[in-house]
Amino acid sequence: MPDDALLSVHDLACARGERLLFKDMNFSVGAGEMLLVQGGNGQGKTSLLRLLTGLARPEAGEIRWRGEPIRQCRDLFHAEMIYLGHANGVKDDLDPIENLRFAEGLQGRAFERERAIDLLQGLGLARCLDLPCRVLSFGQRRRVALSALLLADAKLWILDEPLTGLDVHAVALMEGLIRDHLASGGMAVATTHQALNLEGVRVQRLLVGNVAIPEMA
Amino acid sequence: MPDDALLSVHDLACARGERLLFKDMNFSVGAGEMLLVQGGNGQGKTSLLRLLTGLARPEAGEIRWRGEPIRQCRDLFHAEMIYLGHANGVKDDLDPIENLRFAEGLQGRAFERERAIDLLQGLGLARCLDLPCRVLSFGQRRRVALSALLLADAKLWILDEPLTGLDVHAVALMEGLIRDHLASGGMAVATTHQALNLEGVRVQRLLVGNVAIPEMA
Amino acid sequence: MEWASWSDFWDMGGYGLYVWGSYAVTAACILIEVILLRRSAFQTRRRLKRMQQWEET
Amino acid sequence: MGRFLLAVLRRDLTLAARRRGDWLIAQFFFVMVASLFPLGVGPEPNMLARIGPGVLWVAATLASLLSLSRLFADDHHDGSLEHMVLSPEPTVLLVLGKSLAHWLIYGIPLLLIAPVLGIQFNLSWEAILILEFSLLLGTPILSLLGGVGAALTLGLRGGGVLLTLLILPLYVPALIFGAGAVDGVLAGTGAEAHLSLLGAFLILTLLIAPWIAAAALRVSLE
Amino acid sequence: MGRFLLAVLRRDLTLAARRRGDWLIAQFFFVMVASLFPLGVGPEPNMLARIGPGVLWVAATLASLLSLSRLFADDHHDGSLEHMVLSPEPTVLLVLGKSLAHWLIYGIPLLLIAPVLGIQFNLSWEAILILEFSLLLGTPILSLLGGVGAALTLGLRGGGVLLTLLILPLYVPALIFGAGAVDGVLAGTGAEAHLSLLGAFLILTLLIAPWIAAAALRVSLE
Amino acid sequence: MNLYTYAAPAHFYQLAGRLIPWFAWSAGILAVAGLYIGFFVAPTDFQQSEAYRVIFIHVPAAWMGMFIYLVMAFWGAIGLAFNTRLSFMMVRALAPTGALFTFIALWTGALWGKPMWGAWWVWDARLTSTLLLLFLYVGIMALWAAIDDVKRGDRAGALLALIGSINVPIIYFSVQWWNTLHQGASVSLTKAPSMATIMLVGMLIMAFAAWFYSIAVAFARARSIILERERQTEWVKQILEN
Ligand code: HEM
Ligand SMILES: Nc1ncnc2c1ncn2[C@@H]1O[C@H](COP(=O)(O)OP(=O)(O)OP(=O)(O)O)[C@@H](O)[C@H]1O
Ligand SMILES: Nc1ncnc2c1ncn2[C@@H]1O[C@H](COP(=O)(O)OP(=O)(O)OP(=O)(O)O)[C@@H](O)[C@H]1O
Ligand SMILES: [Mg+2]
Ligand SMILES: [Mg+2]
Repeated sequence: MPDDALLSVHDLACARGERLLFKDMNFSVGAGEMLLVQGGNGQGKTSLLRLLTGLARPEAGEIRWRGEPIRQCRDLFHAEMIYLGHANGVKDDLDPIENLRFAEGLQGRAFERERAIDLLQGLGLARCLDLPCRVLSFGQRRRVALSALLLADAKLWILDEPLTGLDVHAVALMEGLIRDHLASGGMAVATTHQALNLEGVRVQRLLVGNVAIPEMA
Repeated sequence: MPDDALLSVHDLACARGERLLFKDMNFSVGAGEMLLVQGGNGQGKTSLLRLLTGLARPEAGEIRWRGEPIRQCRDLFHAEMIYLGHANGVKDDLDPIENLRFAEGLQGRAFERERAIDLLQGLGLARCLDLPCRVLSFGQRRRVALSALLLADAKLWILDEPLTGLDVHAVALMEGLIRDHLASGGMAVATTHQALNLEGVRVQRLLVGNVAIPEMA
Repeated sequence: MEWASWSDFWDMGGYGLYVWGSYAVTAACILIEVILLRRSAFQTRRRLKRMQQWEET
Repeated sequence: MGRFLLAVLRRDLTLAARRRGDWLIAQFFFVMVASLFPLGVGPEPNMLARIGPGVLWVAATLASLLSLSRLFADDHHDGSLEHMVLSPEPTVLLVLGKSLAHWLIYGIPLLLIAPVLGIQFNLSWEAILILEFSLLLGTPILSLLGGVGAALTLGLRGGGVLLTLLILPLYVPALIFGAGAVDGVLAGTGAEAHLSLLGAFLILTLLIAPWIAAAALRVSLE
Repeated sequence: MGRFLLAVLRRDLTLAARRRGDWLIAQFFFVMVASLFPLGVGPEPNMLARIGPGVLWVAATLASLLSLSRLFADDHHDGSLEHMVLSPEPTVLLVLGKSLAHWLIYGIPLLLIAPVLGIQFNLSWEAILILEFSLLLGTPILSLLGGVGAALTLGLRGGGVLLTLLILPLYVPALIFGAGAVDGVLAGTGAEAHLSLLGAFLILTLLIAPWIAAAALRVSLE
Repeated sequence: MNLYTYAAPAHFYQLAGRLIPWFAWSAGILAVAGLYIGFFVAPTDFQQSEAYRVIFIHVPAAWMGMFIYLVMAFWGAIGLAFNTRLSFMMVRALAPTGALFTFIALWTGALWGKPMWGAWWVWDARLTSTLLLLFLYVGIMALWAAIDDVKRGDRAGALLALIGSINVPIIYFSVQWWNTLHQGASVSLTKAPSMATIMLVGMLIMAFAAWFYSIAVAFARARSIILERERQTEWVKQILEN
């Protein structure tokens, strides 16, 4: 299979309620490449990402993974893809480690405790390991969600505003992580409203909707 | 009363669970001044803001409004203060206008429909006026919350990461609004992890916790 | 012919209340349904027309 | 103050109107619980008539109990509860308003449905009349006490539940007086005594509950 | 696949253990409903014995219905449900696992409490035995059907009560067979017939419900 | 794929528009005929005197109540299987009428029961299962009311109708069983009045009337649903023009 178009989108259209958000959207993302989805509030970024994950049905058009429509190869696709939305998917009653354990289990994978702990500490959660996530701060909960993302080491990351609530250090960290991920042949589709420093990365920008976005570093 | 210290904090200490987040905090904010609370994730910004609103009780120390402890002058203080937290306080089942109406009613004020509509349109929600907020995008919901804030025209704004989920245009807009608010003698206490352009504003920076924050424009 | 007189008919051998009660309510229900249906159909058309003009402008 | 109370009422009523489904369903829940019992117990008319009042009262209690759990939860969840508590108006009014709204939304309809169910359990007309009366006095009690329960259980996880366990038994007197009143009619011993006791209980609750609920609310939000 | 099912189970059990509160309240609700009845209906022993099985069955039904509304709601809310549905494993397994977990958490305890309540209604020992047996067969049905309801009402407000409305009618056969079995013992006509019918209904539900629930879940998440 | 062309809303809209008057009129005529037979031809029943004349609406209503639910389930299944928009619209169009007939069956039955059994309501198998049927209808409509996204509502409602239809026979049977177990029940409908053929004829005619009526109403409702949903399309725009 052509390594340079693992994920491809053909004539995609998306409607929410009455409103047609976008149509005739075409793009393809290859290994080691990042797609940065940009657009103003309410232009349809989240909706697009949910289409890509297969959670929502497109109004028209098709999404292909390794050449096959994702509806056909659902299991394969979901095994290689991981999604982080506006909601963290973090259980308030569990502590970070337990959260990661079950996240892994639900992906049908075994759980490597040491690796998980390293990841959490790497994300600066060392002192929160045994606190229920309920008491964690907004940004700390976001960090837990990110570590679940890293633990999964999937090929394709789909990130909806991964930086919300993260402080500057965490943002820098995150940029580094994305770079490594791409360098190791991974792919990422992400939206963000914040400046993101991604030099040395093959970035493809996609503007959703009609609100122009001033070029960001 | 001295116009230059409406809100003052004396030897404030805050503990969450086992952990002491900060102690011996002292500052005072006067009219036309802004307090920018900075600090890494989980350093205690939100906890501090909740103390300032009177929602939480300080471990030690005291918060004064116009010289009186806020516990004494609760009604006066709440009449002059408005808080926007990580949660929007927007009702998913109501459309933006209804949300504003009830927000006003619950503050015990009359509702000026035209003004509300102008505000919403000013925040770029013109085409969402009659949609239930459930279907709005993340940023759009944040914008509704902000317009409730503006409508209240309170003297003191307490904003916890007001910029989360806002696109660049909205951020610029917000900066302008804060400037106007301060220019007209208002006060603001805000936290944010994003760069905020506030030239021409009397900004006072407060670092919570021990994680240094690189100076932001 | 079953009935000696109209009053006899309405009386239904003493069961008038029950019989006519049933028929009356049934008639009412059907009537209401038809009316509501016509109204909603009419309103739908009108609303759509308005929206269309609104979209065109 | 008046405006505030009104605002709270209008707000909750509007929300309820938005969720008309939700509202209807609470009523249907009442109907269904009441209809389930004969299925479990068996169809003998006279036996059903005996247990009818009790069943209807229990069903009514459960129906409004269910909706009560969401009295503050939704607002707490989306943050609007904090805004309300931060309003200059006294919190007691807020609680009172919300309990009242709950009664208007979920209590009144029960009164309208009860007679039909009474017929299903073939109760006599005057028994149904007294049933109505007792429910009219009883349902506000549920809404008020429920307000306390809802405030106490707000947010708090395990701890809060224990507190609910303390609240629920408070319903019992209302239940006993209410069902007792109807039984009284069936037994021919008259219902006045029960009804007046029920009324007294209502007044007592009205005077005490809102304050406790308000306090509980502040505690839960800390 | 096995691991996935196990993970779902362990996860829900852990969460339940964390919120022991919610768990307790369901049990308490069962006890309360069952005990409210003698209060509402009056104390004659033989009358209570007559209505006992029906009341206990209805009470058990309502108790586990309460918790069903939150079967998917919490996970949906904090976004983890999406993650689960996005896992490579089939969604049917997910639904099955969650229903099973619900039964283990909320169904089993009912079985342990029921005998005590049975004594309250002075049921004979074999009546209680049959009651246990019928509940053992009946409660999983509710958990399975409830899965469908919970998936359909996902994210709708007042989902809880709507769910009741959707599920209870479907559940009636179980109720009838179950309570009927115990009545059969009391009436001396034996319980085998009812129990076997109940078993058949359970198997049927087990075969059909998870698929519909899975489909409903995907629909609700769109 | 021609399934789509058959199920294409545009075609159906026109077709239904042409058919509705026919069904409506024949329903009216049949109703008049049936009622005439029911009231002026059918003899007084020896055990129930005139009260039995309720049967001419009661039974047709009850039948339609059950029948329409099955039809809904059928369309729902089709919709889920082939993802045809029209079938979902039919499901939505049918529900209110079905609920209405079920209610009428309950009401007339109750009014019938009072003189016959001296009770408005008896937990007879038929009565109970009809009541449950009404609950099922209300459930579906409540679900639609609660879901504001059309597509989701369609599929959810279809799924519910499906599992419901599997369940209805079981319910009916279980209730029958339950009822026979408790001999205490004062009456049972099984000893329904022995019907003279002329009564039966009247009842059947009324049943057909109810049937045509349902079709007409459902079509009419479906038409406005179609307009509602297809309003983006050209043909609807043209229709709205004139
Ligand atoms: C709420 C009350 C009632 C309901 C819901 C109800 C329901 C039904 C239903 C569903 C049917 C059709 C069943 C079938 O044909 O297999 C039916 C038929 C019938 N019902 Fe009722 N019924 C009610 C009360 C009564 C009463 C009070 C009577 C008369 C004493 C009655 C007499 C009949 C008769 C004669 C038939 C037709 C007999 C037959 O089809 O075999 N029903 N009823
Ligand atoms: N039922 C509906 N009717 C009309 N418009 C709707 C409906 N549902 C969603 N929308 C619109 O669709 C858009 C959803 O967009 P989406 O959530 O993808 O925005 P986004 O690009 O993620 O925005 P943000 O940057 O704020 O997250 C919003 O503009 C919303 O108003
Ligand atoms: N019960 C508890 N036990 C121990 N630590 C706790 C407890 N509750 C809260 N904390 C800690 O207190 C801090 C809460 O801080 P807060 O929410 O104010 O952070 P913040 O500065 O707002 O962070 P962010 O920028 O992510 O919003 C977190 O570090 C959290 O781990
Ligand atoms: Mg978004
Ligand atoms: Mg914070």
